[in-house]
Amino acid sequence: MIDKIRAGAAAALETVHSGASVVIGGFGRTGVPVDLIDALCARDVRELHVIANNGGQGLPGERGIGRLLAENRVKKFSCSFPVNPAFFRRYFDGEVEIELVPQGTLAERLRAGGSGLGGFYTPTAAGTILADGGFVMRHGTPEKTLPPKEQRVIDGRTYVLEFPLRPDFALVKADRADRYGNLRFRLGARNFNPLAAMAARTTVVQADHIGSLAPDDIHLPGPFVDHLVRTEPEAA
Amino acid sequence: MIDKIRAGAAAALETVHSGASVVIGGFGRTGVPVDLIDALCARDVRELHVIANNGGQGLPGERGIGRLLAENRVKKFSCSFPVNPAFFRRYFDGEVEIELVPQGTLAERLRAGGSGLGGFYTPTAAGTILADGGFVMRHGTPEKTLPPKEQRVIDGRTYVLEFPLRPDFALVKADRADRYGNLRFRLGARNFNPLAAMAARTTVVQADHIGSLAPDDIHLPGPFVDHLVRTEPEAA
Amino acid sequence: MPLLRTELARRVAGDLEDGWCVNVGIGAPLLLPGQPTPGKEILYHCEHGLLGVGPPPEGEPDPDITDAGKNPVTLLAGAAAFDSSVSFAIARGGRLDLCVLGALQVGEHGDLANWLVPGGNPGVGGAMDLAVGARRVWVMMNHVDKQGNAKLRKACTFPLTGVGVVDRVYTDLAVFEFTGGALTLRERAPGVGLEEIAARTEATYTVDLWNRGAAA
Amino acid sequence: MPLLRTELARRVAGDLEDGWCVNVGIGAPLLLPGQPTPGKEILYHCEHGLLGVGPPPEGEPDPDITDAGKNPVTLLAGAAAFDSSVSFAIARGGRLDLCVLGALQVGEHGDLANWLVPGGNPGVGGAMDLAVGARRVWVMMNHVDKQGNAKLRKACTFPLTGVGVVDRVYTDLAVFEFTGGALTLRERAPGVGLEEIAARTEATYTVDLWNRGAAA
Repeated sequence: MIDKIRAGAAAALETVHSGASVVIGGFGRTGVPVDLIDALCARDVRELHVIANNGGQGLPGERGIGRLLAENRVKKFSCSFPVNPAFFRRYFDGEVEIELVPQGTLAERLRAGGSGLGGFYTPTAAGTILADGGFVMRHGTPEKTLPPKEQRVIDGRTYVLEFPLRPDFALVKADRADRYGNLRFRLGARNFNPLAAMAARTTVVQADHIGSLAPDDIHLPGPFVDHLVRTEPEAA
Repeated sequence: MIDKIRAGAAAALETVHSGASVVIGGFGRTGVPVDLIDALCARDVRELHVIANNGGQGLPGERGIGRLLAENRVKKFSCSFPVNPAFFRRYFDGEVEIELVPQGTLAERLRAGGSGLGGFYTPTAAGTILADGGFVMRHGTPEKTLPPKEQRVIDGRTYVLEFPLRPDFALVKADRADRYGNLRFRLGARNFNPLAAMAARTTVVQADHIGSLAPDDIHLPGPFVDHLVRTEPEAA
Repeated sequence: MPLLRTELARRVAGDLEDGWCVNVGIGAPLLLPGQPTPGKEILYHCEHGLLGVGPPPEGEPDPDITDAGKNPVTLLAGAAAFDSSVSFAIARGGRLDLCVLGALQVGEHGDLANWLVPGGNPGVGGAMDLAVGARRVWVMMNHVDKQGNAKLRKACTFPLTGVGVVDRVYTDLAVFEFTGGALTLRERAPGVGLEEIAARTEATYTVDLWNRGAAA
Repeated sequence: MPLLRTELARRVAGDLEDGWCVNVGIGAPLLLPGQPTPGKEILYHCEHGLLGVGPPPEGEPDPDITDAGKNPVTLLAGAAAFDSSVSFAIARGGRLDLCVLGALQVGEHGDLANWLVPGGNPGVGGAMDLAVGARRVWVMMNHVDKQGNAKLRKACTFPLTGVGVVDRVYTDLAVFEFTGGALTLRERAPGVGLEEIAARTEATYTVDLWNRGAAA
């Protein structure tokens, strides 16, 4: 029998190790798997390569990706919009690395990883320091800058070669799931979540509801999901 | 006001011209926009480059892609499984061209075209005559064979470079649509339909039902759709 | 008088065409879905995966319905939700009639710089994808920066978002259009003189004002 | 006695593991979803975009529920529908535990030829994607072709589907396994002698039969 439902987030995340790459769904505060992140922060996991669109706000007591950054668990952050004052301080101090990726390229690199593709050509970023090189990924001595990316003219237009992302783990938030791991998301909370699930070698999902789903109501089929936990009810 | 609903298939297809490239959804007989194909066959349109997974069965009175092939309207067929006896005869006689594309590569080339990408690397077909060249696309004198495709080793694995498909028109079958062109498909009838809609410059859809759709029930958003007609009721 | 932020949003909204699918970037463009567009149905697209976004909610906000700036908004008739890869397929695939972005600088050949002040905090979001993908790119910005420097420049000195991508620039002082890669002044804000615009613009441009009676 | 087609399907089904996601190609593998697998839940995947496919329907068929061979099937608990690009993302992305394909020829280092007899009608379908993407590829075929020629060969003479992709071969006479690129005979059909297998096999192989008492 197929049953991907685990007893709790701690059990579902027990193989996540320091140094792992972890992609996390969400856009701003929408669709972020905060329970899974809390469970991850309960373990001694550090030096993560986190892949996520946003970096949280850097507020005291913040949940989500901002908590991972605040607790200094991230050595490299691949993202489009890292905006988090505390993390930026560590970036300018040369303690952490930022791989800045245009948002559509980030989405497509995750999808390519999940689809077994070797890379793709996108027109995005051509003629900018995110393609021609020069963006400072890590400050300090020596400074690390983004190397120029391979470019190619196809049908008269310049495209940039981008490679897939294939992280060790994905943390994903769904609205509804069944025991097969089939997922359905809710409105703007879908965003990067299905792509994160596709890309990772091991995908852990928190779902607000667990039940059955009609075949055409499923946004992401179960083979992309490994472990599933029910979202913790909000504390009163 | 946005209203993509047209009075009938003839009106929706009036700009399709001889020599056009047309991608058609469906897998076997499932999800094929037969009403749109009938309406296309009512016009004097020839020398088409048709892109579709299957070629129909070649039976008398057959609807669907088989009808386009039977009426000799296709000069080039890009497909994964052309199986149609009448069309094969014309292929071996050197009258028509077959671009044989692995099914997953066909799906991905359509998606890449619809996504504004310049190309992608896939492991599919590496080491075969569909990548190394040699497949006979057109018999006769001179014979036309598929040229070798560009290949590249990425992380130790060989990938084949494939380019996007961006046909002039798409014919698509949906289960339900709203006036904005938002679409929902039914079970196995989804197959290539959303990808065809994404890829084409002008997308024409036949839908069994026209009504409203909740945002999370939509399988393909309206910006990929140009014209929409209601499916003809089956003749008694 | 320079236009206020909401006056500028109303001005831009006036030029939208019925049926357009329009992405709005963070900053001032996020005011657009709140502007009335009588007789015109506009589909606003949010880069993370929503289409058909409307004004901020009057009641309790839904945390799953936000705009690109993470502010609560509403969904209108025809709204659709999808993942971020489909959202950027819409953008890169040429299915956006228009994208309206804020800018730090615009070069006189249509280059756009809107994501990084050198030495400042980096954050690019979806701007680079939108700039290359949308059929039209309009910039909505203050004519000068907080230090009074011209933002319409001969060349951008800040890192670029896209090369030659801008079609129009709406500022608090004027409307400019790029035609064939050259910049043309098309409109002055009420009470703003040609001299004031010239004094606050570094880019070279010609003056060929729209006839207000004709279609803009 | 060589196995009948349904006996071969039952034999293959016996080796499936609980929870596997299994793609079945056209031809004999399409019999698999109709085989009972007591105590095991198998999710059958159809390349055009269905998962959770079951046996043919007893009543009226649904034209939107078909297998890769376009035959009517049913949907079981946990079934999901998706487009063909997602379907092949599952395949290429390594999320299929197994793919079972028919074959024209299999080479002694695991090459597969299953889509074109030279001079015949071409049609590749999803075989090339499945062959490179699935975690395991099992072939299910008659041991010899209609002319009596060995299909397990030193090298394929027909155009390849994939290079070194096959993990096991189930025929009406025997089961073979590739380990480290070399072919091993693992099982004989009931009443089939080693000599008969040897006479009908061109490929070089070693004999190291599974112990029937142990796990296969």
